[in-house]
Amino acid sequence: MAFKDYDFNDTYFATFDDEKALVTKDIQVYYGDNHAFHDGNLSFSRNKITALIGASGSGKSTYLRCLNRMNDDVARVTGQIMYRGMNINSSDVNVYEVRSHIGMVFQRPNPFAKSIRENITFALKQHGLKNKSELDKRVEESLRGASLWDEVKDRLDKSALSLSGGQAQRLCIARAIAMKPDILLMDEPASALDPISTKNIENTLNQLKKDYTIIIVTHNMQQASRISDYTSFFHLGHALEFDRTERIFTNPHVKATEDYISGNFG
Amino acid sequence: MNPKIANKIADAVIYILVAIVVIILALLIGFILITGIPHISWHFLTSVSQSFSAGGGIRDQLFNSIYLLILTLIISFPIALGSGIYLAEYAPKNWFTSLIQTAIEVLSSLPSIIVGLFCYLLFVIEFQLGFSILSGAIALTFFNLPLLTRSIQESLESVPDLQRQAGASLGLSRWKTITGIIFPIAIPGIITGIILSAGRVFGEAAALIYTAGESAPAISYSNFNPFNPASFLNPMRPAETLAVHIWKVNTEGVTPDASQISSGSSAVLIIVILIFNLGAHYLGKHLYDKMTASK
Amino acid sequence: MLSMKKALSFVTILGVSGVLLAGCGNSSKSGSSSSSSSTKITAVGSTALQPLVEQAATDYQNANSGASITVQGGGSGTGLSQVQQKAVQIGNSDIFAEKQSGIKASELKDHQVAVVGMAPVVNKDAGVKNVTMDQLKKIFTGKITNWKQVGGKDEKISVVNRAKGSGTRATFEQAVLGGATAVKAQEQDSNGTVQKIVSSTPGAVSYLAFSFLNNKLQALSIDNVKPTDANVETNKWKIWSYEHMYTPATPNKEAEKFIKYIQSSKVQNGLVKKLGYISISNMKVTKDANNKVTNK
Amino acid sequence: MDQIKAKLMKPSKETKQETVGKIISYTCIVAIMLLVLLVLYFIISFGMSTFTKNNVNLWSFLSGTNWSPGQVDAHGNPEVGALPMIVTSFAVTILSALVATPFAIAVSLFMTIIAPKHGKGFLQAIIELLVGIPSVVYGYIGLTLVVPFIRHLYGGTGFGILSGTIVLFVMVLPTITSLTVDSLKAVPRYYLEASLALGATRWQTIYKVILRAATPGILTAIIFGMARAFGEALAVQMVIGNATLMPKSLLTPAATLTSQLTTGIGNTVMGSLPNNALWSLALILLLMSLVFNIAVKFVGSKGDLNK
Repeated sequence: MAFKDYDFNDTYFATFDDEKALVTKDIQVYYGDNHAFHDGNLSFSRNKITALIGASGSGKSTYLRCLNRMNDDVARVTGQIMYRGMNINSSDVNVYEVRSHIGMVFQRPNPFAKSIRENITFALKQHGLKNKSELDKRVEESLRGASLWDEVKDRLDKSALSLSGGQAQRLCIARAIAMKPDILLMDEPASALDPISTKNIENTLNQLKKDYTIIIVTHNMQQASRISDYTSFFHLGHALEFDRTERIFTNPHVKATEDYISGNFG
Repeated sequence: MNPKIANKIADAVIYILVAIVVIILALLIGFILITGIPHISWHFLTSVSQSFSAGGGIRDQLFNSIYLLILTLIISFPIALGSGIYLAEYAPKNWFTSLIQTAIEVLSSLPSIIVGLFCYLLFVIEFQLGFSILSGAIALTFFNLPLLTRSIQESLESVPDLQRQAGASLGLSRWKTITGIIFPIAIPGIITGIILSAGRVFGEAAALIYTAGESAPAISYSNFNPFNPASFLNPMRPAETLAVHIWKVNTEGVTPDASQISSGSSAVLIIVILIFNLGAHYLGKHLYDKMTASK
Repeated sequence: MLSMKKALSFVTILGVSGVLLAGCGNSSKSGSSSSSSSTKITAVGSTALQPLVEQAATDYQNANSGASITVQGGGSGTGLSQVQQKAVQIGNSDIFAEKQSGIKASELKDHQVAVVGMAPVVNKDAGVKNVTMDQLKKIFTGKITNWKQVGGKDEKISVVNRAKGSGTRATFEQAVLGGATAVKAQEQDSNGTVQKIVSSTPGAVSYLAFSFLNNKLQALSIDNVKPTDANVETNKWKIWSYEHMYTPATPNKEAEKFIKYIQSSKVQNGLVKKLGYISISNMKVTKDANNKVTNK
Repeated sequence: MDQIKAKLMKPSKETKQETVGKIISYTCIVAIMLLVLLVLYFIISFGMSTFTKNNVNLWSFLSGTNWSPGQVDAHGNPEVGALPMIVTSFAVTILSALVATPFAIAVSLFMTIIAPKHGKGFLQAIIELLVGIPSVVYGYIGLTLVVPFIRHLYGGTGFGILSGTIVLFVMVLPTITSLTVDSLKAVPRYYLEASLALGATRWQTIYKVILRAATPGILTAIIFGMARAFGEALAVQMVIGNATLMPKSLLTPAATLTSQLTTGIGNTVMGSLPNNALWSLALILLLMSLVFNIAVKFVGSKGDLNK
């Protein structure tokens, strides 16, 4: 697919004065000499769902993975990620602590090869939660939160690998929210799933919104429009536009966004 | 060529090759068992060996083989595990890492006698460990490390990265992710590595002649004090293993029944290895099921 | 996961000690074993002599509680070099120290503990039972290459030598070849292997210690002298050698006591014979390192 | 709020765990490297003394064909020509690896792709069994079965490179097979499925996708197999004839570096020329296996799809 040459300076970032959970300033990502992502300046509002959309290779996943420093080992990331008034993109900051506040769900379901229960308790135990009844409570809470409880409550000690794709992905969500994070990052969580599972996941996300700030990468525009409050459009390693979702999908400011939304790309 | 025909031919070739291998292996093992089993008796398994008269058994050699294996694994497995983890998880992909790997692989091509002599000079003489099971275990560690490290590394590497990312995203340390999540999945592969290296321990003779020695002094099986020289648990006593015994009776054995002892011992060795392998697979499966909740 | 933790801490300890060990190894090259407890004796060397010494050691330890004797193989060369370096108390050898390159015989004390006779052996197929000394020499120097040249079947001779530097080969070549070089051929280093190869390979010829002769192969008489203990004792049969136990010039007391035990008539008339050796005390002649034979 | 901030700035249990873990794994690899370096140092220092202390010419050592350490030739130089052993070692190692590899790949494919249900348990059990059989036993079986077989087939004594190759083939088969199985297993399952779904036949999939993806692993398997062949002594020594002659064909007795080494080492005195010459053989062995290793890796890096 040949892209039109868009002007990367033709950008539009709407500002809203609600409370921010996470603010990034001037994020750059380099793989070796390759400057893979440019000038990430976005703010994410608390208890809202923000969708990051764009074509494959637009850098939205790369950007997302910076937010809980999953790129630490593979790339060089500069710029600031402000969380609770601190720049967490710094080697002084305890990366494990960051990740327990900013959880992540991946594109392909990746439950641990352990029982359903242990999938949830493994990290909790590691973070110091030993009390059995408290652990059981967390298991139930988080599975309910991920709308999975009713389906698995009778087989908590069975292997998580026996779950279907959609169930496994919801288990991964439950695993992430069991840590009681502030923010949930989701990297195309439904792209590997069938429509019914996708629907389930979307319902789950709507439920979760009241407790979490969610940032979700998706290439599915309908999905973005269905579930998100804000949307940002990414193109070729640049974030070009940020606005309310309905605005992006009805009347975007930037030409590239408009072309992408209307399917006129290339 | 028509791909369908090529497919048929390829299948046929593979089946033929597999059949040849199976025939060879069956012949080999059948030969050892058929010539050996008639000489195995309760007496053979439970009496001490004789140096010049007939009717000697292999009690001590059999125990020594197993004890040596355990000691060797205790020494070599942790080192191999640590190194395997380093190579699979921490090592940067650069020339230095491949240098390390090449060095380890070259180590495995050294003739066992060289390693035996090296360990003799360094451990038996220099560090005064004497001819002992411990010296033998150290020598065998040299053989075990390359293969064991390699198979641990491969088993860890074959676990999908998604698992590592999941661990990291939950704020787990990489070490915890490796030991708690990746390692259990890799258990079956690691067990295979252990079995292969255990085979090497069971079968090795040349390196042990200079380290664990080729004599089996009388030991007592009721003495559980590992520091008592007569105790069967003492790692500092010289110990002839079954493979060394087979080597000895075949080369300089003067007992009239040398060839019977040799075939009997070979058959016993095969059976012991078989039991060990099955046991290891079973234990590995059990451990894997327990740690991964799969049934 | 407790066991995992234990295992891992064990790794650390081992790793660290490994590093330390390696460190010492490089620095203390000279610290040879000066401290050997008074009763602990190690004898290494000749694999042929090992069964005798090992069995004698077992009997000796049963009779003398407190004595601790370890007997190991490794080859005559190893035995001599280790006793010369004083790494062990006794070096067992099939060969005179004078004949082993790299050994200063004057620093060692020779204790002869047994005599071993050797006989040429052929595969039964060859159809030969007796040869002359000259024919035997020509066979092993490659001048005679077919058994029919010595009255046997029309079959190619395939020579199996013993390992270079081994006592058996030195003895045989001294007695038979008299300085000529043996033909380049197979080399095997143990009696057992040679026994099996000669009995299974048509046309094969080699030589074995008397105790390894059996009915699957044909031992040759030389000039109609049969390879028997009695003929060795009178030196009518020329191919024989001593089994030596070398100690440093000033031997360890316990080691000396043990060697005395082996030389005692109890062992000489008992174990030595049972193991197929010839007793030292029965010999009517003596032989020195240069193969000079004198009557007793 | 401030509590969380403080936590973010402080090292946690995980940080400590990670440090400990790194220390453990680094220590292990350093320990292995020290062991390797120690052995290498040992062999190199002993092996070089033939040339430094005994003043043997390196070239005549490598190209000479007469091996009688302890004796001197007409010019007073020791007769230590290692070429026959070098050639033989090369020959048996390469031949046995060449013969074993197709069998090993066939068996591995059978175990992982073609008949994983029936093939796996049984074949794996046998293969794991084979590793534990002592060399001596292989040697005697070779002597009782292989050598007479070759003798009946081709005449001569039956001892030679061919018999050595056959015995080594069986001995390296388990090593190559089990490591190949590992690397085939590491090829993601969806490669296979994707290729089959595109309408490729099973063989096309195996040949073009699976084997290609597993190439580096298979090459490592071959390296380990050749290493085993190189280092093997007792078994080869009994069937190859162990004569330090230049091999004229696959059927004449010959000797490998390792078999000479093992035969001679117990009968020579440390520090003397015959002993040093044996250590030089070990050094050559080491260098040759290094060369093999690098060569195979080089070939492998060309066929590697991941690059």
